[in-house]
Amino acid sequence: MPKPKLAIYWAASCGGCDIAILDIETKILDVAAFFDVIFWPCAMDFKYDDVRAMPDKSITLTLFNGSIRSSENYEIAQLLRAKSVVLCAFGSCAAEGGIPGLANFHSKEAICEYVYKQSPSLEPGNGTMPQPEVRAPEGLVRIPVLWNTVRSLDQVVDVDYVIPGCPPQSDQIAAVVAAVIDILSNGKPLPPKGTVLGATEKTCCDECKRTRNVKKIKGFIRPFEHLTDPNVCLLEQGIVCMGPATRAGCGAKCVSAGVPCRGCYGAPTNVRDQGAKMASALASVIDSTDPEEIERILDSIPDPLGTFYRFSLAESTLRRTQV
Amino acid sequence: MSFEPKIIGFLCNWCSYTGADLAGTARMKYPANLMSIRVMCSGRVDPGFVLDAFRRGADGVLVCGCHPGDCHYVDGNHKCMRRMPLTRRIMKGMGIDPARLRLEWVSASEGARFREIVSEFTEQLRRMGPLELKEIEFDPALEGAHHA
Amino acid sequence: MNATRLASPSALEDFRAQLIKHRQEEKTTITVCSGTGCLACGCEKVSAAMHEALVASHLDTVVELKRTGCHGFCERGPLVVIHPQGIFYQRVKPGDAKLIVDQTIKAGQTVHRLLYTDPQTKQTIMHEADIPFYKKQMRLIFGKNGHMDPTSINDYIALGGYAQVVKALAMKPEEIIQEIIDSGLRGRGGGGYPTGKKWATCRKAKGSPKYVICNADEGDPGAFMDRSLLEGNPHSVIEGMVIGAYAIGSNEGYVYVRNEYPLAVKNLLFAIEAAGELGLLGENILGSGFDFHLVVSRGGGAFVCGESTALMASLEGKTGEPRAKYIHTVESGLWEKPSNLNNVETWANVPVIIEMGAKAYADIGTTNSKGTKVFALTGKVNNTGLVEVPMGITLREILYDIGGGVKGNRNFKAVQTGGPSGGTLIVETSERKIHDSLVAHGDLREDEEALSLLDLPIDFDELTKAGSMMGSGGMIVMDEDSCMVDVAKYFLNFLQEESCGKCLPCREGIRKMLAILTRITDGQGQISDLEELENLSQVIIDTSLCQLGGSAPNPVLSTIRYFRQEYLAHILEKRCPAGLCKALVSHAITENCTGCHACLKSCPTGAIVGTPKQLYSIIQDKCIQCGACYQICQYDAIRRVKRGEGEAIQQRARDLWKPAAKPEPVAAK
Amino acid sequence: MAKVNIKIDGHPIEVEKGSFILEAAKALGISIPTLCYYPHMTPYAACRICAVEIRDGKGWSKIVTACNYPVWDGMEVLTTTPRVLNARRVNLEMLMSQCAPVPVLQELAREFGIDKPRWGTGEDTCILCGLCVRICDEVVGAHALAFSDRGIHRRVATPFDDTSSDCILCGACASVCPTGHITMEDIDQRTVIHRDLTLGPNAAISLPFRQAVPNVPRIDPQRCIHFTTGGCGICSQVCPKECIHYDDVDTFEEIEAGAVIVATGFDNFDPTPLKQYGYGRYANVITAEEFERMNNAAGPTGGHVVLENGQEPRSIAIIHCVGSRDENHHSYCSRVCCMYALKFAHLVKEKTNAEVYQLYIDLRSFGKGYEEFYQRILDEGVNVIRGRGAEVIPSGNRRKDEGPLLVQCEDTLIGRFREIPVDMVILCTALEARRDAKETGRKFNISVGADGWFIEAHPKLAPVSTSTDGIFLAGTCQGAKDIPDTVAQGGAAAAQAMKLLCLGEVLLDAAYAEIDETYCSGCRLCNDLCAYSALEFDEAKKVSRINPALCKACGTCVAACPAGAITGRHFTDDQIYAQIEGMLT
Repeated sequence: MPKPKLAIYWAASCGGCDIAILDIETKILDVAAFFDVIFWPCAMDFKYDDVRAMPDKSITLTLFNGSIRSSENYEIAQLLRAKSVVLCAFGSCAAEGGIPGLANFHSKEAICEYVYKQSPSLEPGNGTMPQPEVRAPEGLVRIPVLWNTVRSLDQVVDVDYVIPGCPPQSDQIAAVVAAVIDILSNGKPLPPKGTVLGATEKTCCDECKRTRNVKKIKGFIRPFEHLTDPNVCLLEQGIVCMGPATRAGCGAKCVSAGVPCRGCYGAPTNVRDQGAKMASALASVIDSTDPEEIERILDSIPDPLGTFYRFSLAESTLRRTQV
Repeated sequence: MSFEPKIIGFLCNWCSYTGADLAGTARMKYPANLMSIRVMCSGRVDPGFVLDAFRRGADGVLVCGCHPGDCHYVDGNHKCMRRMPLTRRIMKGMGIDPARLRLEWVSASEGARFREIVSEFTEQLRRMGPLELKEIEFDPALEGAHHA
Repeated sequence: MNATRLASPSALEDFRAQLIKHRQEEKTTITVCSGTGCLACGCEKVSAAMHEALVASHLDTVVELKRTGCHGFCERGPLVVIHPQGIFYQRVKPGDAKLIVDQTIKAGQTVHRLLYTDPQTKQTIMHEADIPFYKKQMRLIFGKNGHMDPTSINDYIALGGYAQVVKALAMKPEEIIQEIIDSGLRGRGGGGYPTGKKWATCRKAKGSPKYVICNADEGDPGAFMDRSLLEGNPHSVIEGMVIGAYAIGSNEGYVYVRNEYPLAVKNLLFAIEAAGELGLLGENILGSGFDFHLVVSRGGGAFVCGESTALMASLEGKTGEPRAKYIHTVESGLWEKPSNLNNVETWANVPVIIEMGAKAYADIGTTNSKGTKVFALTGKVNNTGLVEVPMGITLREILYDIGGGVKGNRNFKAVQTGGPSGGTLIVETSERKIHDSLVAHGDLREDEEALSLLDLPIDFDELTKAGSMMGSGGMIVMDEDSCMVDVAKYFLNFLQEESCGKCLPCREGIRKMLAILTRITDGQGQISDLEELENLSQVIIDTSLCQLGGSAPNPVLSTIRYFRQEYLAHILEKRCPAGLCKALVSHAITENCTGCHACLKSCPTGAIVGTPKQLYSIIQDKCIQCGACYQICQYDAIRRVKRGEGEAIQQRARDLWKPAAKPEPVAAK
Repeated sequence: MAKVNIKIDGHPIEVEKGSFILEAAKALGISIPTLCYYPHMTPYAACRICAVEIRDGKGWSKIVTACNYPVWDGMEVLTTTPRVLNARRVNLEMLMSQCAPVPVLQELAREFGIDKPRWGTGEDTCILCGLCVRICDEVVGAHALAFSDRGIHRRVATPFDDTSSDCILCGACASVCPTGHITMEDIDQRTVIHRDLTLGPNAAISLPFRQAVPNVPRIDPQRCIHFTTGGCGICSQVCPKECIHYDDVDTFEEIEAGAVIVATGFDNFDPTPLKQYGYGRYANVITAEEFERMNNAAGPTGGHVVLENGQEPRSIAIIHCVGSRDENHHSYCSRVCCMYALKFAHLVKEKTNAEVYQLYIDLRSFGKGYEEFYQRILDEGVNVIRGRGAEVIPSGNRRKDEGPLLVQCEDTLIGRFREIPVDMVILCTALEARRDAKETGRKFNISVGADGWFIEAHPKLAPVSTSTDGIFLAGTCQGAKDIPDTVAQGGAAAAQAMKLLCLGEVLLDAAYAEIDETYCSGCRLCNDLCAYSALEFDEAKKVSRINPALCKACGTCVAACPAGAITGRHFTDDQIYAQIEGMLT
């Protein structure tokens, strides 16, 4: 019997997800033993044409990381969707746009203008802008088209499962891999479509060791502005922690290190818009009934949109800033 | 034909909704642009509702609650009073004019006031024009997708 | 030479050895007594002059100049002793400094003029110890005074100081207390309560902390031994207290000293600080683990604060009023904690006992009174000063051998001991007089023989039996010119002023007794007054709250007992035998007058009239009986006579008077 | 405590070791005179009058003071030996030589048969017993008095003979002084201070008020010496039942109840801001409550109607609607003033010969028998003037036989301005909501109206219910009303409460919020949001919970829950989103 086939792809991604896969340590050997890895551009040399040549549904499992922000990302997403039995959005970028999704606060033009013309690290005079098609002596060179709006994977193709996290925690990956091997080798039924794997139904607070009390907030600060009590909920100390509105699964690592949760595991099951929900919750516990004071306290939230939507902007209700 | 803005109104059960009811039973006329959603308290209004309304095509959102201190639920409206400014900030960040969201206190006896608020808000939105949100739903044609 | 904190007994001994070695160079030392008496005589100037003289002769580095504590012989102050020869100079004036330096220090000769001359043998005496004043004394307590600078703890240590602390700390507390009990030491403050018994009770008393207190509120008129001890040798008191505190189990002590003793306070504070620095006071004394802190508290000068409960009230910051002592202070004293209070002299006796051993100490004195007692010998005696004598010495020895006899050409009449609460003893040489007095008082039958109180052995019990008390050691000697009613009046007046006023018998009773005495000296006395005085006395003794009141009638009772006839003379004859009670005397000029008109000048009221070289006379109506003329007259021409008889005498003088050629003055009075 | 056996004058008695002779003698009925002894104070033993002779039976004897000499086993006490009697007598005579006119000494002198003290008689009255000093020091703890000087100059004085700021004017020294040497000086010349005629007690220990339940005295810590200085404590020493506990503290009782009836009553309107009536400025302008207090036979004036100078008033004006029916204060009618004002008039007529003037806007005698009462006081000759009292001014005593206050008003029936000279003015002050009504409202989640009265669920259909189930209203906390109305409402509220309790179970609204524990991680953001305390935190499971019986379904927590763990039944997110969607497509 042939081995099940595994594809791992990175779209608009930093590569952290691929490294996280390697971080499962010796279990990677189980993966190698069990699967026939047929596509993993980050790790090995594969050609898109090889994939194109495969029959549809010939790849058992595709772990797709990275958001969709270019024509190439979109094309490969479609390709892998067609060739895969199970397509899994792997990591925050694929699941909800992730850090690349923050580009949705700006237009493509503004970004290119800055990156290729205004960035202080550019050599003066070099104002070349990438062009989708360039006629070179060798012929017509085409490069992928950069999109104006960053998309999550599920916005462009049908996704079977989601493994959240930036990156997904290695122990969670190991568990998922073990489960998949178990299902495939023992012929067990797959979980329902759309299931979030490698995470729980609770929020980050569930894994947070800090003691929590009722909350009344008189003002917000950044972590470095104050020596925080290591045993008390950061939110109670005025630090915007996305933990309450973030799915659990990471083991609350950031919070135990004194850094507020940034929300990479995404919205919990029943929450439609992680940022709006966090805003609602946070505003509720502000300790004032005076409109002016409320404004003052809200003013003290550092970069509210960037904070509430750090990972989920591309997947949020409004998707992007209207420009 | 002039532009008729679509307004979603979240009205609290005890004051504003009753106020609207009063305006109705008193045969007061106000623009039909407002589509009311009854909530028990303005404190029930989630910023998500507001954003969703805009996404789905509302040109304005009106949130009405009891006057501060008169809340049927003691201080539910205070929570609303704190959430809406933050919602406006999100709107601003998302490129939507915060003026499209209004928070008003209307008591059960203020039918006339309710009528005035709705008329005035409708007129204001009419002046502002329709809210057109772009690139919410994915459309590969718009993105210039092409195969390498 | 300075030492750091001494962490063990051996460190102290090493330090002492070093000090002694350092001093064995036989360095010439001039000591100037700086006790209270000598200070009053101007010893500071003498000391300064001595320093100048030494500097002028470039001897100031070679010769040590030391200001010491009281030597006791105050009558002859300022005293200067040259060591190591031990040459004793008395009544030294600042002008004598150069002479002493030139003759004695440089040339090694004595200045005869400054040596003491025995009034009896008329011989000059060179050494202190050979002077009769010191010969009969036993200076256990005061011995070190003359050899040390009170502000130098090194001096004290070199003289063996604090060795007894070492010895005591090596003993068990119970052993120390047994030693004190065996020594027979009794409280020197006046009551004479056995010190060892007191310590034992305090040690056993429940409650903590315990306090030891030194009573230095010396208030008796004429008494200054505690003062001299604190000024001259404060370390001996501290040493005693450390030993006592250790024996009793106390870590905190107080010295309650009257603020009128600034030098005592200063030297004491200095000594406490010095002892503290050396680790002889404070935490972990000499590494023994025993802590003792000593605090000086200054009293405002109320006589009653010498009473233990009043003293403790004052220490607590309350009004200095006594309370009933039905519950003893050793059980509930300062802040209602067990408190052991002893007076300065008692504490100073403690190291002496530890040093000598109880048995050797108990060999001194009488059956029930052991050791020595310091008396402040004052009044009409030739050698006044502080004398330390063994218990059991007779009054005669004190008055004649040590005191050098009565001053001037008079006779002894009485000795008052024990301060205001004590009594006045008759010491008239005429035994007949004593006999008559005691018979009149009913103490003696006509056919019994009277003992002269001059041979009374001085100890606690004998003095009490004789109607006086040891008290804190005041001893005032009186001659024939003292009126005993007046003496009683004087003490009652003192007590009236010093009574705290809390309890009725003391406050009102003394006032009533004083009124009666005043009536008697004013010539208004009735024979029933004596009975009334005695009745009042009994009530005051019975019902007074503290011993100030309880002993207040003593001056009256003792004088009535020994000098009843003198009272009777005042009451019945309206006559004051001593001629002191102004209401009962007249002054008159007799035919002895030479017309020198010295009396005329002395008379404050212009009552004396006459022309020079003629007989003067006193206008009786104008005379206020001040006695100024009587004191100034060199020709025994002025008489004190019974009131109203003056004019008759002057009349007779006018008849008998003859101008004298060149009369010889009689001896000065 | 160990016991010892002693004999006093031959009578054996067993007493506690360490007790004093005087106590033992008292137990035997043997009288020993004392001057400076006082129970509950440390014996001072200054007067020595209590001298007795003690013997040990072996020939030893001593005179001691009975007040402070502790007994010991085998002690024989003799109180009448010649030595004792002489000591007492002499001491007494000595004392009399200073202060003879003192009754206690005169009496003792009679006992001792002293006609003429041998040292004469002094005129002082202070016997220096020190009781005043000690009571101030030991009992009161104010330390304002002390002995000054010593010996025969000793006397009792304040520090530096100055007025002492430590003196708390308790009068303990004067009360304990056996000779009357210390007197209290009355520095306030007024006989009756109307402002003090409040309901509160004036003594440190008193009943809260007549008919108080439970009817037991209590200590007012503001006035009690023990609480102000730490001293005294005499009450605890004299109470035979040991009922006095100074360390008792207020405790909070938690009572589980199925229903609550709020009957917190009203406050009286403070007429001080109505400057025109001069309350607080003119001595005899008083409030109705103060007048009522004066009327009380058990009150401070024994039921007599008097002016501040203690005299009976010749004329009284009663001004209605003070603070009521006044746009500047309370626009409502206080409903009870008219009738009590008429009652006052009746009482004044009954007790005094004063002329009474009623100044009213409208006389509302609407109850059963009320109109008849109005007719009756008209017959009694009360002057009833229709017109609001405009101003009260001093008349400047223009006529001796007239009162010193002029009440100005417009008599609207005769259409003339009038000035009525009176001695006393009674202000019928408004009933107003209690100052803490808002807080109480919050506590019970009941609505408070603009006037501060609690709002009933429905003015006609549910007059005793509130917006919160199980909370009912009774009495003036709901609005000004008279006694019959209050009793009726109280009955209704009680019935409503009973109805609830008899039912045994509570019907809940279907709309409420609930937390799905699958999703709740116990962040506790919601915990403080609920105005009804329906949200609680389960410490063990680390999840929050909603008590559906308390939840009122406002949905605030639903909107706030960042985990989406709370569902607002009937107003779920899905339902609302669907509505939005439905409306916009």
